[in-house]
Amino acid sequence: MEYVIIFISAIFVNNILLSQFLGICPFLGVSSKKSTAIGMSGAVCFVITLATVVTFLLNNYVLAPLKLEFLQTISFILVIAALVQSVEIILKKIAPSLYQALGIFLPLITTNCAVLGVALTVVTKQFDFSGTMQSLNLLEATVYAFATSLGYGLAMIIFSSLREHLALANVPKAFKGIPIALITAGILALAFMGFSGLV
Amino acid sequence: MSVIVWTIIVIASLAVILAAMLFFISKKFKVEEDPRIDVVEKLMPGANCGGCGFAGCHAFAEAAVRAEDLESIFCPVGGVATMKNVAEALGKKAVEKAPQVAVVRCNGCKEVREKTTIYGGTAKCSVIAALYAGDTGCGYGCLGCGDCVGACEFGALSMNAQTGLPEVDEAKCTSCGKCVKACPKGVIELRNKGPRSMRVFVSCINRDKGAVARKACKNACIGCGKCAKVCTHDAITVENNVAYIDFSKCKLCKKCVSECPTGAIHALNFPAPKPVATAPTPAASPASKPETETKPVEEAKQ
Amino acid sequence: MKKIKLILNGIIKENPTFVLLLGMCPTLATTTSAINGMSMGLATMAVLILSNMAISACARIIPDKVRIPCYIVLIATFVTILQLLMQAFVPDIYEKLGLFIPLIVVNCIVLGRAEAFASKNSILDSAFDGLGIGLGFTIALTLLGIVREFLGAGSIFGYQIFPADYGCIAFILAPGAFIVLGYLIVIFKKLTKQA
Amino acid sequence: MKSKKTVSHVAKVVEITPELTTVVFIQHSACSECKAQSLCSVAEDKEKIISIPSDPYNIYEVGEEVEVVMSQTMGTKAVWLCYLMPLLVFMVALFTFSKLPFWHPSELVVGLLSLACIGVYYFILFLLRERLSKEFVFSLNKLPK
Amino acid sequence: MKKFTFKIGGVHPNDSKISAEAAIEPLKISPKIYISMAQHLGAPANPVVAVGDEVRTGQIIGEPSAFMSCYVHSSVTGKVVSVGPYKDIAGREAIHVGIDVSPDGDVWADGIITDNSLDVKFPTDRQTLLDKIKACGIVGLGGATFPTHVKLCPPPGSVAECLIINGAECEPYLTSDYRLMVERPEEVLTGVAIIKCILGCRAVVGIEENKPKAIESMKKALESLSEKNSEFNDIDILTLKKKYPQGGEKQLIAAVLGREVASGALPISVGAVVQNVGTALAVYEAVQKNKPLIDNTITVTGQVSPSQKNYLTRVGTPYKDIIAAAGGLPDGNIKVISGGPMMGRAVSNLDATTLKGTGAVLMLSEEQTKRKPAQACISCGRCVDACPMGLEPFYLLRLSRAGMMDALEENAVQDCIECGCCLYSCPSSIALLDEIRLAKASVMKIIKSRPRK
Amino acid sequence: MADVCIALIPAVIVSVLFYGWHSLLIFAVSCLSCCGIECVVTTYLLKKKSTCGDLSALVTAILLALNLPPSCPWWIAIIGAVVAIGIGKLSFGGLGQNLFNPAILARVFLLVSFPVQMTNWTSPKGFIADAFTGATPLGMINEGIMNGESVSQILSKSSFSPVLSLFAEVGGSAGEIADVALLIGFIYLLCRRVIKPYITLSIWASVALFSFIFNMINPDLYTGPLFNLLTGGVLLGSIFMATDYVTSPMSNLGGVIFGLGIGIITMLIRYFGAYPEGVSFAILIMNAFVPLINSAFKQRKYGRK
Amino acid sequence: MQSSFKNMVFSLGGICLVCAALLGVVYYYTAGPIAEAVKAKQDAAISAVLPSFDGKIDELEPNIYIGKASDGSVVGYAILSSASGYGGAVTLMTGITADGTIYNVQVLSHSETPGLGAKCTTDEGFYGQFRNLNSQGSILRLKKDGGSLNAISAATITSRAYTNAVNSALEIFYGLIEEENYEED
Ligand SMILES: Cc1cc2nc3c(=O)[nH]c(=O)nc-3n(C[C@H](O)[C@H](O)[C@H](O)COP(=O)(O)O)c2cc1C
Ligand SMILES: Cc1cc2nc3c(=O)[nH]c(=O)nc-3n(C[C@H](O)[C@H](O)[C@H](O)COP(=O)(O)O)c2cc1C
Ligand SMILES: Cc1cc2nc3c(=O)[nH]c(=O)nc-3n(C[C@H](O)[C@H](O)[C@H](O)COP(=O)(O)O)c2cc1C
Ligand SMILES: Cc1cc2nc3c(=O)[nH]c(=O)nc-3n(C[C@H](O)[C@H](O)[C@H](O)CO)c2cc1C
Ligand code: SF4
Ligand code: SF4
Ligand code: SF4
Ligand code: SF4
Ligand code: FES
Repeated sequence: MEYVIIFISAIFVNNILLSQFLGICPFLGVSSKKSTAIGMSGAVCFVITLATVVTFLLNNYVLAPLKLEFLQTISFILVIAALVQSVEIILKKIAPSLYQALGIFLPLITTNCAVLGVALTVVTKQFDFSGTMQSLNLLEATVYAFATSLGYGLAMIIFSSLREHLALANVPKAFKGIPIALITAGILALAFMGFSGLV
Repeated sequence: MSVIVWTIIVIASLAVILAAMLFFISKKFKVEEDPRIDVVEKLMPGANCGGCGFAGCHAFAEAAVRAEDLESIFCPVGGVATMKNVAEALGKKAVEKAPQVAVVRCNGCKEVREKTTIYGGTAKCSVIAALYAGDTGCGYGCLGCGDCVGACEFGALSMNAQTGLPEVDEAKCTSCGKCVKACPKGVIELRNKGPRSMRVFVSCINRDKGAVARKACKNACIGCGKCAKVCTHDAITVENNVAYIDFSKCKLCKKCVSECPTGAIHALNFPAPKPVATAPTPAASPASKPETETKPVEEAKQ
Repeated sequence: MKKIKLILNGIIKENPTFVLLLGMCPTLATTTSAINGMSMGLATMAVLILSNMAISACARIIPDKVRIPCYIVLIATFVTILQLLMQAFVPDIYEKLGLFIPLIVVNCIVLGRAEAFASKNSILDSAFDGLGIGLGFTIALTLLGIVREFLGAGSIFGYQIFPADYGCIAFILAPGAFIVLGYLIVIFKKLTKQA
Repeated sequence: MKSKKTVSHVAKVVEITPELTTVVFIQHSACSECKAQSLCSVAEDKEKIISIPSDPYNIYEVGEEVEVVMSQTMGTKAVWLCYLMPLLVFMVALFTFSKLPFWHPSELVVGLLSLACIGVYYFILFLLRERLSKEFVFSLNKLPK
Repeated sequence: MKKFTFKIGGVHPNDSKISAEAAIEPLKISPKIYISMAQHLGAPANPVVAVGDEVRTGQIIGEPSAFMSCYVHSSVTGKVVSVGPYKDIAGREAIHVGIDVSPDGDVWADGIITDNSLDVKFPTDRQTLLDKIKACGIVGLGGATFPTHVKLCPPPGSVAECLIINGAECEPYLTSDYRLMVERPEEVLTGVAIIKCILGCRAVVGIEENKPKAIESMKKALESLSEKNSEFNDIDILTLKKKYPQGGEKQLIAAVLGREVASGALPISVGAVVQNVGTALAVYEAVQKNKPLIDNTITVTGQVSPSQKNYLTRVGTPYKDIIAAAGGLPDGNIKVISGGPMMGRAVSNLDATTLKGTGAVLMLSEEQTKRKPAQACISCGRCVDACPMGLEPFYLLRLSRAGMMDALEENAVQDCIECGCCLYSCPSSIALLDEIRLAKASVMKIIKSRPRK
Repeated sequence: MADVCIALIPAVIVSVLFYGWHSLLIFAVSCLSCCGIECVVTTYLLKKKSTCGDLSALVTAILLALNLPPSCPWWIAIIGAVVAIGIGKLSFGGLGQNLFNPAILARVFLLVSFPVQMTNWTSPKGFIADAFTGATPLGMINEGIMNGESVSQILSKSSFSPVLSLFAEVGGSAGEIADVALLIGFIYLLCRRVIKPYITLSIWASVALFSFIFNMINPDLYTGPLFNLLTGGVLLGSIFMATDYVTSPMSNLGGVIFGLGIGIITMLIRYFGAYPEGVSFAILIMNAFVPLINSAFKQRKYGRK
Repeated sequence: MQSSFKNMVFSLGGICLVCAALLGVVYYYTAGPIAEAVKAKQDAAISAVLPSFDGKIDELEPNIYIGKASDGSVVGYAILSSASGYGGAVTLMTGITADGTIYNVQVLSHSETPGLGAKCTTDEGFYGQFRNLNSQGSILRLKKDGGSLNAISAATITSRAYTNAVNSALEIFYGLIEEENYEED
């Protein structure tokens, strides 16, 4: 049951983009084409989930025992950067053609608020499971990260389709581009507030 | 103290791993974007209008950096000044290009060009041009729906409600050429701006025979050739029943202007010879006062 | 003169929020009130100035390939220091800004400035650039905070202008952040004649 | 008329061998609308190197600008293979290891083991690389003058 | 009885066939005639006469300049007075041959049989027939003026299974095909038999249900003919539902055969060849009478028209003469349209002359043609429902305004048949077709410019 | 648009009759401010021809007013108009360009912004009869279940019955009270072929099915289909707001999917969410999916697979 | 500078060393103030919910504090408790005098909606109800739930959470008293 709660909470109620405000830059930047948005969402899912797992372990098995929690920020960002780079290298070595296809298709995501933000949230996050607040264990942390990134993907895909539509609309000149995208995102956030209280 | 030690150990070990990894990556990837592209881009006007033929100012900068010489690329918006800067930054030679401006080569304003049909469809020049030659007897002239006005990103064009013809605000026109592309009739031409913006041109492209042209529009060039005869600089050619003034040859003597029986030759921005007794009224057709074509309009706008 | 230009550049021509659209997350998340927005802006500015200076100082000794990681380490250090200092001396504000203080590390403005400006300019210029951009960011965030607080709670910097009961709470909530920023960008564009 | 959706980039030919034509392009951040362009660390401008089987019918020159074209479905497929499948593998492994009835290792062990599973997945990809490289091919087009 | 129709889209305009009962009558030949060299799809013909030449009716005055081109014949007897540009109905210039008609009446060129007797026996050699059709300059009279001899030579590898004769005449007002089917069914059917013989397949004549007289007369004629002659065996008369644009080639094929022609493919790819009723008659006259295509039936109609007429008109007759014959241009702002209200083109120059493919002169009053001011598109989807090609006109419009050529191609703007259903059905009175036509032209240009793979 | 206005007349009349002058005031304020804003902004800010004449602002205004509680202060309607027309419609470029239904957007915005005023259901005095005073049936259910009562207990405490709601005998926002009046509008719109029935019917179907299943599972916690169809904004939303061409899918199949989505989200919010009513949220959420639905369910093109 | 392997490791490593050292030092020096700030906040909260006294605060158990006057008499108990509200946990410090009267309640942290639930810190009409309230051992309830307390308008959930948190503080308090009485017995 707690997984269902985590999922609904992360995707609909506390959507990372629409209510937590993490990863807004790529949200606004990459979302003007549906196909890129979909590809990007896939990549984000992977990066966020893995980064969360690795940083979770780092935090709980290195930093916490050494009482070095204040190093979370700096160590997480280094680890995430290293992780992303090593996946790149691995992919490049094992399947160059695949890697090249990716390269043509997508920009590289290294780090952004979303990745670091989720990693940082997870290690402090407390969840309300049937009335008591608990810290997350590894499994829950993973599911949380995954669900969050799914929420990211969902918002991104919806938003990209809306923006493809907007690109053709007769939007007043001053509103064209980012302003109307922001207003649309605002309305989307408003709509998603309807889900509040679902968990 | 142990905190400090541990801090150092943790961070340093992370860093070394990272450095090692990056080293291997760096062996595979090299080359980065030429820094000069940025430099050049900063010099550009940043209008991203595409008038140069590239996708935007960044693309232009890329092309400029890559090109052997700057002969084939030119930013019409920034003009010679910008190109000079770019050339300087890149150590290449810039092309000297005389500044240009858009001119509308049609003076068939509403009064002198009768409508022969009523058009009720989409008010776009491109649509009309696809359907037929136009709703007046002149099948060449301006259609008056202002596609060009919409195409100009610099607000240099406006439709004069009285004449039904577009007008160029020379101060704003950057000679990007968008309007030239937009006009389905080929009415607009980029011409050299001329010293102090003075220039003489034939404001008509009607290729019909004189009588036909005259019937359709009182201001049409009828291809009579008087102007060509009077021109001592050999700048005027008459072909297909229209005269054309080559701006590289024209010496702005204005002899042709008064010679033209229909007033199709316009001279712009010349100082007025003497204060004209009757104040130019905006409603007057350009034919009667070709010399002051833009000025009264500007007054009218204010 | 040049310094003033650098600062104005950051506030108007390259305003990180209204023109470059960088650092959107803290911009949207922390501007529930004017004071929060301003605090976030100032915190970012502090990091920006320090990291700009540090990077400008180190730029010459850093090999190209490890440039980005070095910058990140430097920036992260300053952020962590800021974090610690805020925790120690202004714990209330630290709590309000929460997650978004550590996230300054990934704020594109900071790294972007390091790359684009600090690594190529003198320490002093870099500091002024940081100041300018930081000010631009702070002003934008404060403005956003003022508008949201005013529309949503009827107050500005906590000073009640009309009764809070008449405030549109939506403006303090997530949707308001997006919508107000959208309109502010439009107004900024209009004012600076970009549209 | 089959007009398939494609992704394309303008690239520069850097090397030509009888088998392979290698081109390089700079990936500007996909965020074409984004003013931040290269300022942003989300998507650094990055040089991408692509090798394409040489085409005997189309002669290119080193330094020539060409267009690299790939169908969009291929991109989606690549995302699946590179990111989503390993993610799935990882999640499944994580669940299995932590819910084993007979063995209850610490979270650290579970986490590392699951990460190792991704390694295994990538190794399998490595074994399949021949087949993959046959599947993922790009084409070059001359740029219209 | 099962009535056939096509499935996607379509609209039901009021058919206004007010000239249906006007019998075909020959129009007095105008004193001066201009015959265009660009009367057909494809390359214009080369004029082969010079100013001052005397020409006879039916004499060749233009020769094909390419594979896709046609002979042009003089439609009158007289003296060539000009060879050069002359303005067409849109005010654009094309090469015309101007002829001063001799007052002495027609002198026909050699070999043309001028009596009107019915002759149903025709040679069955395919090449002879094709040669005759080519020599007589027959083009499709359904509107596209596609050279018939080209259409009747299916590309190697494709086999015609069914000849569909297009008697739909689905556009409002038009009645010339209807009159032909009522008045000259035997000749039309003989023409059908000839084409069928060339193609070696069966034939179907599709007629919309709102023309019961035509169906009846065609059926009767067919019965009597097929009793006598086996050539008429495989011909069926099919009743179609009334729905615009049933006469569109692709729609007709879908209605009759239930097959759809793939985008960019030819009808022959699904085994169909479509020819108009008038074309069939022209083929008959060409084969049996050696008569080139020098005249055609033109409906003169419209509520404001002083009279309702179906004229047999010589090619090259100025519009103003036709209108004068019908009683002159009524007062007020009258829009003259060449063709039907849906697909026809406005005539902005009444001095222009008719072409082989001209089917009607329609006069509409200002109220009838005035478009309501266009309002914003509200995405109601009516145009999508109406489009017989299954396109999304509103979307094409948006794409075209945004200048997105790739997306336009992806959304098949090039498949648009310019039927005008979308424009007709839009509640916001948006002139969709105007801009779609433009977009289609630009996309076609791009497609054509691509290297063939 | 005129047809839609006509179809709304019965509902307007009923609400004025039952809620009296105040209701009339709300209608007037809403109409004036919506049309006023549309005129002023289009002519002076956007410098276009005024688009007031197309009546779309009037439709939005009436629907907005029908969506407000009858007792809400008049300035709420003005804020609603600013949001609907200013943010929801004109920022996107006016009629036909907006992605979200303006009236729904305004209602949701107000609901989030002014929870107190927007959930105050004491109704003013009407002309022919006093309407039911107090909480809406849905509000009572939500409140009651939170307090651990069962559905039947709650309903028995009030005089609610589904039949009553057909004739404006229960509390609710102006447009929610008289189901019969709304149904008359629906039939009118269908007869005039202004709307197609797919969206509306699929909303009804999914609401009914969803609540039927849950009602079978636990009748104490979950209300039944009839209750859910006839109370709250389901009828108003499904007939007038979900069918707005601009913000609904083009194709029939797309419309069905759209409707199913609205129905299911509505019921999810009603049963599990913080808000007692979910129709407006559901419509707004599904509006966001319209471009996706449109690209998934296109008209079949001639001669293409 | 050139990017050789050695260079890279050294420069990155060097920068890291410097940074790490810097960090360590800052941490070393801020650790005290941070702890103090945390404690100060707690103490402030405790003294805000207890009648003023000049004695000291003892931590009885985690989250349970006892204020003792200089003469050793118990001024009151300050109890930290939390309950789940609309947006997450609502954490309160409740001060209860020895006779079971709530002296004051202070919200330590919450993530309720600004303008709605967040009013629990500013709406005196709401939190004022708890001042000097002696429930005599019964459970506090909102009016909606059959009790006597007014809720914040449109924020029942927050109000309920607040009340519940106070209830659990009271519960702990009575537990303590009982224990004491038991010990005394
Ligand atoms: C290049 C070209 C070649 C064609 N070749 C054939 C052909 O071989 N056989 C045929 O039946 N139709 C052929 N067509 C005819 C068209 O499919 C169509 O019948 C013609 O454009 C007239 O159609 P309409 O009157 O419906 O507009 C050809 C058309 C074009 C443009
Ligand atoms: C929208 C539309 C409507 C048409 N309606 C008719 C019609 O009613 N009758 C007809 O003979 N041809 C009509 N055509 C032309 C046919 O598509 C086709 O070109 C013609 O029947 C082929 O015969 P032809 O080559 O003998 O002209 C129409 C074409 C279009 C695009
Ligand atoms: C965006 C949003 C924020 C909300 N915040 C709170 C909150 O902070 N506290 C709360 O008790 N309820 C909150 N609610 C819940 C609603 O206001 C809910 O209707 C209310 O709690 C129950 O209604 P009542 O208090 O009027 O009985 C929120 C709802 C929404 C949509
Ligand atoms: C059937 C129909 C339903 C409509 N429903 C709404 C509605 O729910 N809300 C609204 O603001 N406008 C509605 N309109 C009016 C109009 O479409 C709307 O203002 C546009 O969304 C504005 O672009 C409706 C119009 C029609 C024809
Ligand atoms: S008038 Fe023409 S050339 Fe001049 S700026 Fe405008 S579009 Fe460009
Ligand atoms: S100049 Fe050309 S584009 Fe401009 S209004 Fe005239 S015809 Fe149209
Ligand atoms: S004109 Fe074209 S787009 Fe319009 S209905 Fe006909 S085929 Fe469709
Ligand atoms: S019929 Fe008109 S209003 Fe309706 S979708 Fe098509 S273009 Fe838009
Ligand atoms: S600030 Fe750029 S992604 Fe968050």
